Amino acid sequence: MKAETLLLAVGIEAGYGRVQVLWGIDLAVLERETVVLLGANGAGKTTLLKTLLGLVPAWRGAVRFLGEEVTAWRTDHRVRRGMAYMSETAVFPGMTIEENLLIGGQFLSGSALRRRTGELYAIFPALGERKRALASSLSGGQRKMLGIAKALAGDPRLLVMDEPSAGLSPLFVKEVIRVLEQFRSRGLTLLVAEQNVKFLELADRVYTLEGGRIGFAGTVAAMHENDALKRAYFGLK
Amino acid sequence: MLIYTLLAGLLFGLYFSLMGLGLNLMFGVMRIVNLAHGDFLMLGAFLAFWLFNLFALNPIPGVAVAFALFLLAGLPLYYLLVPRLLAARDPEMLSFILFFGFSQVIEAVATIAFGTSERSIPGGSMARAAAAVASLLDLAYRPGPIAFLGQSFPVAWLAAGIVSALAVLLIYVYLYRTRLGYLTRAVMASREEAISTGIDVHRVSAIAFGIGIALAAVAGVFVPFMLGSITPAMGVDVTITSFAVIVIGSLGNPLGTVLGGILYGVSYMFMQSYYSSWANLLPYLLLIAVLLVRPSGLLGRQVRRA
Amino acid sequence: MPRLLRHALFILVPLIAALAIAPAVYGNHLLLFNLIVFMTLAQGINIVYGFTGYLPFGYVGFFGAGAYGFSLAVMHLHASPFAALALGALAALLLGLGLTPLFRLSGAYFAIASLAAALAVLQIVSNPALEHITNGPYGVSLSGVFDPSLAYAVALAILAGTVLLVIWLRNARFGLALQAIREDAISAGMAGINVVRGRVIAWLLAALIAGLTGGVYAWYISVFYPETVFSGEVTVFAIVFALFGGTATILGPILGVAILYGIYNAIGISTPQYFQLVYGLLIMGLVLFLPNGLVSLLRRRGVDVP
Amino acid sequence: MFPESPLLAIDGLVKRFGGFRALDGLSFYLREGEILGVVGPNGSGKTTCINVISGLHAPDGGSVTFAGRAIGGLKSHQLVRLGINRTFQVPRPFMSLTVRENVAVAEAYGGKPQERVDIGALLASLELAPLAGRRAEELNSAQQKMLDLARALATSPRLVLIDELAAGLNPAELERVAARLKEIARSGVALLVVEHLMGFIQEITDRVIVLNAGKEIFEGVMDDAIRDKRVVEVFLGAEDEG
Amino acid sequence: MIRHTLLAALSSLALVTPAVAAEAPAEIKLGALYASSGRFASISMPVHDGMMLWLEQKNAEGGVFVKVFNRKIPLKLIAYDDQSNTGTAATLYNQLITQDKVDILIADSGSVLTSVAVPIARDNKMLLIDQTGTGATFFTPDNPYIVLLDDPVSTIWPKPLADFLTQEGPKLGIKKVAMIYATNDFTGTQANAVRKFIKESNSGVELVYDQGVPTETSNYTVLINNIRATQPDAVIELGYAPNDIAFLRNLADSGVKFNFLFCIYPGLETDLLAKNVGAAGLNGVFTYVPSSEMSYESEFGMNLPQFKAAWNKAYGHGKVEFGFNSVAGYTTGLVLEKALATADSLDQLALRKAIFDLSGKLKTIDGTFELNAEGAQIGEITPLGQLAAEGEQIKFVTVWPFAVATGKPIYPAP
Repeated sequence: MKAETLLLAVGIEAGYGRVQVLWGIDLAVLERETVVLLGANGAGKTTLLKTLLGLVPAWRGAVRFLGEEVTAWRTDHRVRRGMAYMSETAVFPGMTIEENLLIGGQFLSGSALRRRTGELYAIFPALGERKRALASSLSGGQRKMLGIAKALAGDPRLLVMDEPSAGLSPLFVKEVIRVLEQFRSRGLTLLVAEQNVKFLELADRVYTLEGGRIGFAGTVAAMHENDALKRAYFGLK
Repeated sequence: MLIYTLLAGLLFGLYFSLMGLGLNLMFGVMRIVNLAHGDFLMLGAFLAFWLFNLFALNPIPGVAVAFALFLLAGLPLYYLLVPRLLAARDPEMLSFILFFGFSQVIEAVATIAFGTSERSIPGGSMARAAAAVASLLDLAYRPGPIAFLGQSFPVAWLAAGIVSALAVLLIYVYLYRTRLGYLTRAVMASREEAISTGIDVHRVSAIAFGIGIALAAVAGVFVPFMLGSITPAMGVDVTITSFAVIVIGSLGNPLGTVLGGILYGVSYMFMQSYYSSWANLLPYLLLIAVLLVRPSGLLGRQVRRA
Repeated sequence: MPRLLRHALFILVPLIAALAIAPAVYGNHLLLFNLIVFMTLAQGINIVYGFTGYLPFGYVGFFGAGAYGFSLAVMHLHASPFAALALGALAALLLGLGLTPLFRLSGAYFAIASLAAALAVLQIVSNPALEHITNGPYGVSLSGVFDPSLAYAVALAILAGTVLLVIWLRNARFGLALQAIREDAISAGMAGINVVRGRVIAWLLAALIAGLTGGVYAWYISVFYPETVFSGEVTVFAIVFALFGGTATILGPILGVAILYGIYNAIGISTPQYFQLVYGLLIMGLVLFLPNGLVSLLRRRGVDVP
Repeated sequence: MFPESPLLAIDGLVKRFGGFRALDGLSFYLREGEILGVVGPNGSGKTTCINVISGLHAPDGGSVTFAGRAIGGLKSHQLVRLGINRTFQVPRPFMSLTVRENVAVAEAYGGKPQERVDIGALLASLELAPLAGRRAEELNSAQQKMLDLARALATSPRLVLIDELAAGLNPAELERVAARLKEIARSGVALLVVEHLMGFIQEITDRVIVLNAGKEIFEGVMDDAIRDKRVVEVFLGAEDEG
Repeated sequence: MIRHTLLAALSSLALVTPAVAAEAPAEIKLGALYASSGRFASISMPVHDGMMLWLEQKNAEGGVFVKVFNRKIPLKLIAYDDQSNTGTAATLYNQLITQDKVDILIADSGSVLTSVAVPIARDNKMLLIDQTGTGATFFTPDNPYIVLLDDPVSTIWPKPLADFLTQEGPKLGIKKVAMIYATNDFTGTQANAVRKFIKESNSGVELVYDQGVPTETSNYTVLINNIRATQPDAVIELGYAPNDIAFLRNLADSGVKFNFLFCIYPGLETDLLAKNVGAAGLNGVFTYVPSSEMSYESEFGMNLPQFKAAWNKAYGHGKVEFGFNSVAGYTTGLVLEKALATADSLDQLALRKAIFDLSGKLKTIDGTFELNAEGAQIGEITPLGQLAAEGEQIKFVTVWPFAVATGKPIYPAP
């Protein structure tokens, strides 16, 4: 079975104001695949993800999703089509757990949304127990879990995540990876931007981002052979 | 006198809440300051006036018409003005100027269309509506002031109070019990995160904008009964009062408006009773005091400081 | 030639010379006087908003304080106009000092609070309880010191001083420090700038300018009501003029007043019935299409505007 | 534990945000001309520590002593004049001012009257000279970081707190920055460097401290830190670094 | 100035040789301000339109007769809109004087918009034709450049009211009087006058409630309740039209009844008030009897029915109210017309003299025109009347002074 290309970005250039951040990025995510985008702070990970989602306009290049050119689409249209995005903040702190999920699943019909939140509460029992609690009352790790649940509430085809490990203790990083593994095994397609190399455990393929350009693209094993990891991540030595 | 003043403050305070409610919703969702708020209220008042004079439509059903019409008018208006404003460097400040200009335009157009004389709707119309409602509910009521906790108040106050309370309740239900309301609150909480989540922020904001001016129009329907008469120039005073109300409550938190309105109403009525010539000074002092002690208003959550 | 001297020579000198000659050429001296008043006030706004980022929507409070300070000194102390002017400036400075706690607020909160403060001062000044001091709502009549030609000259001197101050700010390190505060107060602290002191000084300078202008306005006009010198439109005009030209520049507010005030008067005289409409539309157009002012048009073409 | 009269001495520092103790009895010291690395997982209190020392937050407990003087609770501009400065993780230049103006205003207000800084030379040393006339908002983030550093150095500091300067730089740039920082330290300025890039830290520091949950859990050289059991435990994310 | 001197010179020649009349100007330029928007629009527009009515009528007849030139000369009105803004108004007054070089300067209505014109006119040695700016401070012995044409100066305005209360009141059982007034020049001065008149009368009448409220006050319900608590025999409410509308509506809505209630605008703007308050709400209210209701023996210009008919023909659209203010504006025209017909020169002081000469002699639709030495109006006083509603019709019954009374006061009011 040949996997379908879910997301394809070609020759992306983008930036803020007059400052260019991305310089000709090519990137593909196949169906049911987990792709990790590895790079240091400031390498342009967030900008790339935001460009893919339409939060930052692409100066040049094209983004295709599910066979359609979406470069000029608004973010909400892309999300409605099946792209979900988990930002670093991930949740609305002033709103309850349940409300966060309802917002995440805004494009589902009432019954589908109820079914979906039910499923998510089953997967995240800690959230199910405190539906009415404000997200701001959750610990950092739980908040990330809620972020994941919120992003998945709309039953997306592709989940794009910006540094799920940010601000988490190693124990919770492990937990996040475990949860993602679980969704991955159910067929979710993932694109994760990370600094934390632990996430390589999840990866089918890796891209490294260095100064707004793709440094390496390939499997984890190939990357280790290639020394790309050290170049991208450790800087010196 | 004390009890009467207190009760009057409470009842009128509810109406003040309605005055500020839409303005606060707009600020909460868009972080823009609608200095034309009072002018929308004035337009709502004129609408009620014409409905009454041309179609003999009682102000109470007029509330629904005003709400619907202004909601519909608000949507295109949003797309005309706000997205461009939000793209500027300092939208919060520039909104002051933009909507000041807009208020001038509205007042000018209203003046050309309606002239400058005071207008109002006969006070009896409200009493008749109340009598009709009372007979539906099998209550004994004959047109005239209504007795309330041993004090007698104009029936319009009660009507305005009830409509205000209903409006607040509906806004609460909208924000906390409907999907669109969740999305609206999401935008209020963080515009950035809302966009990232895939919320059509402009659609949500446009609806909030529409509701904001529709609420102003609803408050406008009661102007002839609560504020005497309607003139095209009345907007400025109303805008300033609304600001005092929502800042005292909490800027950006629509439900804080209720607290602000009642506090404003009660303190205003007390000033009127005991130091009447100073009555207009108090709101400003109250506003400044509240801002200095709790910059985010009495019900505000996060503290904003430079 | 140092920049400061160049600016003084090529901006200040021609401006003052033109306005000094103008009365001989053009008979409507009050229009010219108002032009000077608004140029001065727009520069005052420029100092607070352009250089520190705070938009005082109640700027007229200082103007009114200056006007009343002047008038009270004349009425009660029988002061000479110059002494009265100093007292007017002092009144504005004291008000400014009293309002410094408002700097704890930011954005819309500051703008609204400063507006409330100005309105509060108006309410106090115009209260009949203070009739024996301020003459309350009955207004002020200063026919004894009436001397429009001298007042015109003094207003021109105040404008010259103000423009010189802005030229200095534009070229001296203190102006740079204020802009640094506006851009990022935290970084400004890390640049060794005393943020609180910087803001307060700019605020007091702006208050002083408005106070002097208010004083000389009272002198020139000599008969006025409280609403005249506390009119919110004074603030709006000054802000709109400054924004229209472009803030944080020397030339922007001058151009803004010269052009917009010119247009306003032309409309006011030619098609007065549409004045308010055109005035409102112009303001809206400014915010939507030229939020950074005229000078941004030149800047975009790479011209460095002083 | 503390040496004789260190430049900076932190003792039992506490900083609370609501119920959360971002710093929970932190103690360490820094000598003149020393480069101290501060590492730790996200949320361990590194940036809070810098914010407290640089006067952005007032401490809730403990003491901060700089050159023998208690400085807890002083305002930023006062600390700058005493000789403390910093960079920001997300650079915060004055966006609408030019590069030169950014540095000049810091030199004018934060500098010492008796030792004027040569702004041209400073900009040149941080590779900003060709950009001197540009507005800061036109710079890319690496350049803005250098501008942040230039702004700090323009005040002739004795101590600079550096919050993630290296992130986002390419290897060649990193090497130049490392060399530049060492040079600065050699001139007698103490540097406190918070950094995620372990290689970079190892390259430039004499000594590191490791933070976890607002407390110091290790002090020593980087090579030992990597072998320390407790460090490895809290720092699992770094275990693969090899 | 040169122009005026020249005119004066010319006009003195005219006395000698009527042939010079050929050199008469093509038109007489009148400069006026009005407020089409803002706070004072509803007072200003009727006055302005009333004057316009006169002007158009005269021009239709070929102009006004000017004695100096011994012929009719068309009128040209240059009118600017100050939008109720005093700053704008000041500039525009100057514009009229210095740029348009008008022959006659007419102030906008109301004290606030008139106030800024006072020093400007004086400075430019232009006679300010003050229509309804009744502020007492305008009229000082050292300023000859102002005359008030159409309303009594505010310090004497409430005299009939005070006289009635202090002379007739005790007989009717009125002892305790409550007064509430809006704190602005117009009503504040009247309140001060009432207070002074009552105090000086030694009639046993006392003020049991005497409070000012901000002019922006739009709801009086609580105040009405407080006034009622003092159990007054008579209540005086002084405010602008919006204040009176709010007060009367609140009174009706509260179901409170005062035995004697005086308000200003039910008399001055009866139609406007009736529209807003309803005829029943005005029944029994005491008020000033304005010129628009008095049917004065008009010896010059239209009489009241004629004027009302002309008004309805010209302004039937209802955007501007017929009433006291419209009569005031028309009266401005009449006084000017008469003055031009008698003035020996178009010089400003000559014009002033001509107007002063009319004092006590000119009887118009607005009553007897009479000035004091400072140019303040003291003739066109407004008697005290009581309104009687018969269905939708509202009738005035003048009750004081007796000389002009048409009926007896009904106390307690129905």
